[in-house]
Amino acid sequence: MVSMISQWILSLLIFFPLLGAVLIGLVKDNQTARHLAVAVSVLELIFSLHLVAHFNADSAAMQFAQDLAWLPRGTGIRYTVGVDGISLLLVMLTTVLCPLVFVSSYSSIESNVKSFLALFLILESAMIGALVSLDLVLFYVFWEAMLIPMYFIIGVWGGKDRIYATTKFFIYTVIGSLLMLVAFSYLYYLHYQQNGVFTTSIIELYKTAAGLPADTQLWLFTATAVAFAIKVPLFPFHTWLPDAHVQAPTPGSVILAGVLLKMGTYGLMRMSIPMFPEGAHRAAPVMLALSVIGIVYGALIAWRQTDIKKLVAYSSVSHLGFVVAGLFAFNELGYTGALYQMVNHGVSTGALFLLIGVVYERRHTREMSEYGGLAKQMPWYAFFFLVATMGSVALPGTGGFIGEWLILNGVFQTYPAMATVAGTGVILGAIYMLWLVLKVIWGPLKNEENKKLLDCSPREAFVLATLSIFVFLTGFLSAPLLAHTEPTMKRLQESVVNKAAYKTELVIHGRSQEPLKVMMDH
Amino acid sequence: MNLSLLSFIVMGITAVLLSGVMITRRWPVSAAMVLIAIMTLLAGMFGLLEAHFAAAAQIIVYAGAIMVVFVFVIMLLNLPPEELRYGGVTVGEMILIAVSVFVAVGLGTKVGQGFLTTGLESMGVAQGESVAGGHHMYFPASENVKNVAASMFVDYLWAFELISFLIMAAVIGAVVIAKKRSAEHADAA
Amino acid sequence: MEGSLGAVAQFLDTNIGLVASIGKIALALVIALQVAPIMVWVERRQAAFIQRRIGPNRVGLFGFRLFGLGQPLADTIKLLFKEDFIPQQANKFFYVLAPILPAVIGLVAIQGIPLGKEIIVAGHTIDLQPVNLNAGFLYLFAMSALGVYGVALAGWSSNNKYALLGGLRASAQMISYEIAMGLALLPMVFIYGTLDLQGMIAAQSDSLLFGFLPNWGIFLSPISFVLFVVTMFAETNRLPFDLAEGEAELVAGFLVEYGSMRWSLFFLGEYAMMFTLSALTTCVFLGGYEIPWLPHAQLVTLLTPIFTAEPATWVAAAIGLGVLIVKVAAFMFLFVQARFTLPRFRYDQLMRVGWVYMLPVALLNLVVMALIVGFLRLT
Amino acid sequence: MLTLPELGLYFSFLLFLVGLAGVMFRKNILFMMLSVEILLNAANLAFVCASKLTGTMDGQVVMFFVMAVAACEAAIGLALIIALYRTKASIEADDLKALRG
Amino acid sequence: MNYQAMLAAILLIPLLGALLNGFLLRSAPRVVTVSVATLAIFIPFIFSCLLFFGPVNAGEVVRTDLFNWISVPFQGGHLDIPFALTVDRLSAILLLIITGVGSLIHLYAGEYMSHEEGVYRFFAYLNLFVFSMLSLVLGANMVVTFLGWEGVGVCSYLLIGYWYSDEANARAGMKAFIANRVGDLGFLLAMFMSVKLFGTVDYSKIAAALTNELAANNAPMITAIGLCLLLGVTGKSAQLPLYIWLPDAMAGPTPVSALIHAATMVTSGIYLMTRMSFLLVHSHTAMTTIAVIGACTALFAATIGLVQNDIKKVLAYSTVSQLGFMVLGCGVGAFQFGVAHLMTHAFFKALLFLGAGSVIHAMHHEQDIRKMGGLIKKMPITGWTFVIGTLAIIGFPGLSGFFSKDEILYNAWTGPFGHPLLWALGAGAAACTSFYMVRLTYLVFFGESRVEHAHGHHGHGHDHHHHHEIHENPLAMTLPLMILALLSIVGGYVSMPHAIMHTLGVHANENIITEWLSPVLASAKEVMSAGHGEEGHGSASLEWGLMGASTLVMLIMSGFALSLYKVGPKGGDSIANAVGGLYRLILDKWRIDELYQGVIIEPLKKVGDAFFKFGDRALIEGIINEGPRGIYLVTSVLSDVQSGLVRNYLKVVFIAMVALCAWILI
Repeated sequence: MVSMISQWILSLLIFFPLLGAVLIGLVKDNQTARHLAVAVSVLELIFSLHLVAHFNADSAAMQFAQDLAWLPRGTGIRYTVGVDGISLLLVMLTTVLCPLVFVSSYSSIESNVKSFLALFLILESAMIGALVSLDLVLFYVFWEAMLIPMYFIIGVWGGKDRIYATTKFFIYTVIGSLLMLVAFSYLYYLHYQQNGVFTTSIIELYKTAAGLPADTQLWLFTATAVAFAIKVPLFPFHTWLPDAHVQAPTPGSVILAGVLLKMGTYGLMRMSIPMFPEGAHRAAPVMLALSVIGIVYGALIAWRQTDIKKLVAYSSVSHLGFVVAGLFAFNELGYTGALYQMVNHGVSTGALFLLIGVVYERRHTREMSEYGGLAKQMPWYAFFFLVATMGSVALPGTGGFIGEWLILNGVFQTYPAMATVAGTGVILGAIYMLWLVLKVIWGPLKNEENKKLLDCSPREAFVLATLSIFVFLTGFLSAPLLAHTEPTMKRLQESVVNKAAYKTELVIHGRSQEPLKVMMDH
Repeated sequence: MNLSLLSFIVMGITAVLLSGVMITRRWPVSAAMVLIAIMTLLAGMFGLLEAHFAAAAQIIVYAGAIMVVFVFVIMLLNLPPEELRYGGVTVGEMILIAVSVFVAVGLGTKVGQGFLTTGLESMGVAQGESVAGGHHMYFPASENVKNVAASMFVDYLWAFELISFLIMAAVIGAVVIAKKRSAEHADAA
Repeated sequence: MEGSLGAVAQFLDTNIGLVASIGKIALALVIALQVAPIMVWVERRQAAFIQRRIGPNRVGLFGFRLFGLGQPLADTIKLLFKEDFIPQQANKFFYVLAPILPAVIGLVAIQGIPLGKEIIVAGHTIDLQPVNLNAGFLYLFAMSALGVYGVALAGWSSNNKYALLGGLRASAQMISYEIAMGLALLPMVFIYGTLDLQGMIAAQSDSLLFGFLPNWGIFLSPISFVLFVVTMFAETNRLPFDLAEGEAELVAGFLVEYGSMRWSLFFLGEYAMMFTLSALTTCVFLGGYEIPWLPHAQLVTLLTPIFTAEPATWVAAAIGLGVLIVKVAAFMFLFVQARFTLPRFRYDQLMRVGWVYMLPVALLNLVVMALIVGFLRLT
Repeated sequence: MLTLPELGLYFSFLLFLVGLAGVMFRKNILFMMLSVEILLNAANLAFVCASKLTGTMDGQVVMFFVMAVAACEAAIGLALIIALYRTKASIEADDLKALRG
Repeated sequence: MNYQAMLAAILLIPLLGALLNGFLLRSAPRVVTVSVATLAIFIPFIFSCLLFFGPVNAGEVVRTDLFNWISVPFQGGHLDIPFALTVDRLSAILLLIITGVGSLIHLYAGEYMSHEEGVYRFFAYLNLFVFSMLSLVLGANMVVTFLGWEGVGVCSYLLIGYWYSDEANARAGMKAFIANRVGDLGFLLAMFMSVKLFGTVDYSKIAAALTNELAANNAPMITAIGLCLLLGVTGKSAQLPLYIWLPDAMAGPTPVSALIHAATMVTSGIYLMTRMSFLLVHSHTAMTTIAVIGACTALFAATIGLVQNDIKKVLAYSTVSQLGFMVLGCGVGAFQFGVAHLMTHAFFKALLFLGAGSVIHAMHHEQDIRKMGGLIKKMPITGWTFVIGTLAIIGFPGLSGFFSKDEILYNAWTGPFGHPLLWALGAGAAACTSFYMVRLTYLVFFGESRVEHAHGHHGHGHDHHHHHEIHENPLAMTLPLMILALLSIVGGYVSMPHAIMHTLGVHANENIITEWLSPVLASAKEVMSAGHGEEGHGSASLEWGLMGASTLVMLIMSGFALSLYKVGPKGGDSIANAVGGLYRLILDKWRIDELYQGVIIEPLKKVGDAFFKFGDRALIEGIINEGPRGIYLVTSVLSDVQSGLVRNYLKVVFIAMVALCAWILI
């Protein structure tokens, strides 16, 4: 039974939210639809716990795998999914954030509620799909599928300039993903040329790609890395992010910062680096330089913002710079830190966006000067704000610290100067985050309108408290969490250091027959 | 020349002729009826080609459902017969038609000489024919429905599912488009 | 004489298939053609019984009253001699074509019904299904799908607003219910695993629940049965779904401009279709020509000692045909009973029943049955 | 030797030509749609013939898909026709050029 | 209860107290809040005593691994960082100071904060601070220490900004946090380097791995580690150039100033340097830099202290200055005396701050010394304990400050890294200290009373309060003062100079503190003695001489201050007028804040603006937005080809089809 579940769990995780989206279409009442969405996402979370419970932490293989026929056989395009140490944490992050977002959307979304919820569930489905797919085409499909709901979420429920923001977001991402598609297609062709068969299996293509000449690898690496860098977003490609964040509705911002941005770094970790180790080595100084520039650049800009959401958006640029830097340190510290920082950033920045949403719902402004002294009127709000801030500035005891510590440590081992410059990001991070806290939370309660503000409702408090607990939980329980990723990180390091193919294999639980065929045979 | 070939040719020629008739009808209902006849003929041709499922589907879906909708709409709108405007055809179009007739006849003679079969065999397309020479198929005709199902639900499962989405979209779209917008009417009035 | 007889025998021997086909088709046609007159009489008599009156019971043959069985004959003669006219504004071609379509389709459709298992004549086994396609089931569907055109064309070509409304109603109604009908029957297809009606009947000759019940479709999927019977009423435009005719609202709907034999052709088609669909129900849900608990093969072995091998199959076939007709007759009875006991639906109710209740129930039934069958197959 | 599928392909060519002519020369949207149905039927015929030729089932499956697409086309197209007729009282293609670039 | 569990309990009870106060006891009566908070420190104090006189006294090192914190594969092996606590003789001292002084201050604060609303917040922060401070000193590796290191920073941030309604307070907290962060970066880099060099961050493992050979081969790296640690120390212990936050930190409630900004947190730099002494001593450059920074800070801060008029500001600069002494002590290799001064400073500075707090409390938040005077009559206990504190800090012979400071000054001359110049700087600082402390004490407690009876109250968080007569505070406030005064008197005997010891006939090789810390400093001593042949180059006569010199300087400066200010606060005006420019410069704290503002902050802001306006908006966005315009030009041409007539398109299809078939024909 367990092996049966293990075999189907990933497909269940991918398609269950879709089912939820359909169900929401059938519901008449908005409130019922909201309850339903929460229920679906909570169930999804419960399902995903199966992954944690049965994940073999000693293996770097792709577990819970499923490998079914999809497109006609000759194309080699299959429905292959699996989870390893890298994707496990991110899948969990997604399934944890989504229920919280749904709970928070009770008050932040008031028009077209059902469409919103349905789109969001589709988004969840696509995100999980992208995280677990082990077939380039499948990955690409989910990758693009993430774009569509987000496009609508920003475009329909966004702020004043939502159309501009969402179009920008869409075009940026699409340009990147087209580059990626070209690279993948070329790789697909190269594999055919070398082996005489077509395949899009990522596991197979690892072997092919690692054997390519260095120049080819560099080109392919660049094409994929640009796609992922846009999503991250890395320094020169980041300008869509502030607009998208500012215009997006609160739940959209949360999931954008919490999960969608991680897709870029995940892509680098899953595709670009292990596929083209030689290319990655060549490009590493540039990538590192860009990410370090991004760290400082994003932080300095963030400091000078007057719009709260913009500030947090630029802080994301800075934080994600750390993650990318960690990836290109080329040691386990860096990888682990990057992965961990993805999770932490998702939690703490998600919390920050939720917090902004709380006051935005009450005051309908995001200007820092409109606020100030909220601690007096909203003590719990101030508390959560501080916790999120501390998580964001990587205070020891929060998960962010472990992430940044590992990243900087990793980078320092290979590029001490870069790490030192990146380290100033830690200082600047404190500056802009505390500046934000100073302007919003502390100070006198001057604005008359703020004197009527209510503290967090129990619902908001629940969401924020959950995230706050996660902020600290990740800060202390990192060892058991990271233990799941360890074998994967070791493999990654082996492949990158030796510039050899990344080796992994599918672990299919239970029987591997295709039930449809069985039925047809009878 | 055996019976099935003869009936196939007759059906085919009738269908082509009827289609010619169809596009020159003035009354939409006449055209629709002729089209139904064409479809029935095609169904018969499918049957002769041993594609029984296709034949049945042709009648059930095309003649029995799609065309009913056409007829329904035609009757609903109760359109007057259309004035045919032969004068609207330009010289260039006339030449085009002439050339196409010429080409069609030419191709017909070639086909009559079995050109297509040899050509296709040389391209390696017509495997079923070339393997055993006669009317051999990999799949026995008596199991036609089962074979189609096996192909459709295994190789083309996703396409099949996607088609279902397409149909759902079409249904919704049709309802939304054709629905009377009562609010707008109220505003206008 | 001997030679010519031999030649006939020779011809029969070589072309047994052709001859048998002609024979079977003729048999089916005879049955179908008899349905309409008999049903007209049955309908009137049964209505009379329901309404506590006597009904036509006088017209007989050669002085025998025969419960008025002569009445249909008399009616036919009357109809044949009525004036045949075509309305001025009507589209002549389609006006003439319209009544022919349902009659032809009804007569053609009936050819898909297996009238019996098989008989053995001079060593040749003859299947008693007049037109034996391996997708026979689909064939019946196809024919029933075409049935709508007769009504629709009649309504349109009459150039009469009542007729047009009737035609429109009929076409919309039939499309709507055809979907539910198909979905209602699909579970049976995968329960039996075949589209062949003979195969389905053969599959029903087993018994269910340790021989307590015959292995009939009605027991395997009762919801399908109920759905199918309801859609059957709608497909044949019978009360309570005869909105296309609706005397009270549409003064007989598409039939308003028709008279004499053209009018009766519609009834010929309608009754033939009723018969066909009833027979289809019988074949799919009630074991067709099979006697409950007594499979055909067993019947033949029972009869063989009495009649010797080949004639035994003939007798068995005859019995089977009788059984089939008895089962069908029960349905025909149901049709008539419903006509005189149930009120007519309103049109919107009709549509709502079709789309909002029948269709989802049929879909749900389909999914549930598919899961059950799939599960049973897998294990 | 003349075989069915081969002839069928030829017929499908002819049907397609006629159908195209219908779409090209008729101005009435309804007729254009009916002609499109001919086009689709021609394609179906070609698919079934190809299926027969190659001895695989793919052609028949695709034919089924074409049929589904035809159903969608008919549904949407007819809905549009009704909507147009309601607003413009005409279904002549030449009267409908509000969207021409 | 075994010692491991005790160790864990010491750390966790304050955390528990913080959580209790922060979440559960929000609306509890003040008494409950205060008792919980005080007990949460006092119980660990008892445990600390048990540990101190138990295993630590016996020379054992107690260690407990709570859980595995960070565990990452690294260079084929594993980088395991457990959440490990350890207590040895060094941390035991700090443990006692933190919990002991902490308990007293909690007790005091309970009374001091009696007019505040929602005081649970204050005590939650305070307990959290103690938790952080404990993890700082108990951490067995640099990461756990760093947890405390940053944790105290955050708590200090929260406590400085406790009265957040005044934005200035919040800004002061922010300033403290950021200045600390700069230092933390140093600490971080030091950690990374030790990972690179030793593959571990565990103190004991580093110590084991650091051989002379390794140090010699990686001299630049060792120096870099030392300097990075120094950066950390300058941040946390308020040394030049990062000291600027400490004076501003006086915005917090006075008990906070006493606990955090005098007794504990700011001294964590000294703790860290002592902890890492075995490494620092390998780098001459690093040690010298430390010493110079310390000496300069001591003098520099003391000069500012000379002219300040805010009672807490004076004490703040005094703290910076004293911290400079400690750093100087560490820098010259006399780590044990740095620690000794840390301890005595904790006593007397906490005493002074609490005394100041007592005054402020009684004066209803008046902090200007020019508006005080003659308070000793009204507040005798506060007054006399304050005087004891003053005497201790200025190094009045026999009191604690005298011994600890003297040992540092002596070692600044004679220590392994010492130099007479360093002594001179230190002595100058000590002279200034005597002056401003005596000035402060005299102006506050003696002379004419200058209390304005009609002064407006600018109390924090007080909506209104009545002005009543100034009187002595209750026992809860004075008891800590008395205890601390006692400790200020006797605390210095742990570091009694050799010369005095000999004179007194104490027969011991070393004074108590040296003896006590010898296990901790053994390896450092070894390296230093190896580097310099023999330990120190001083003698008893030099020691006596230096002692005498500093006592003399102290007496002269005290007398000078008394003579100047016996007429009141205007007494210094004549000198101030004589050196007008310099006076104003010092009064403005050498305008260092303005310098930073102008040289670092503003340019950075401008860079940020430029990045945003030019980099993001103009450059990147420009390219992004103009690009499509070009594409649009091309496409608009192409789109004209599309006529929009279906039949035209179909004609193309038709022609193509016919042409295809014709091609097949041919």
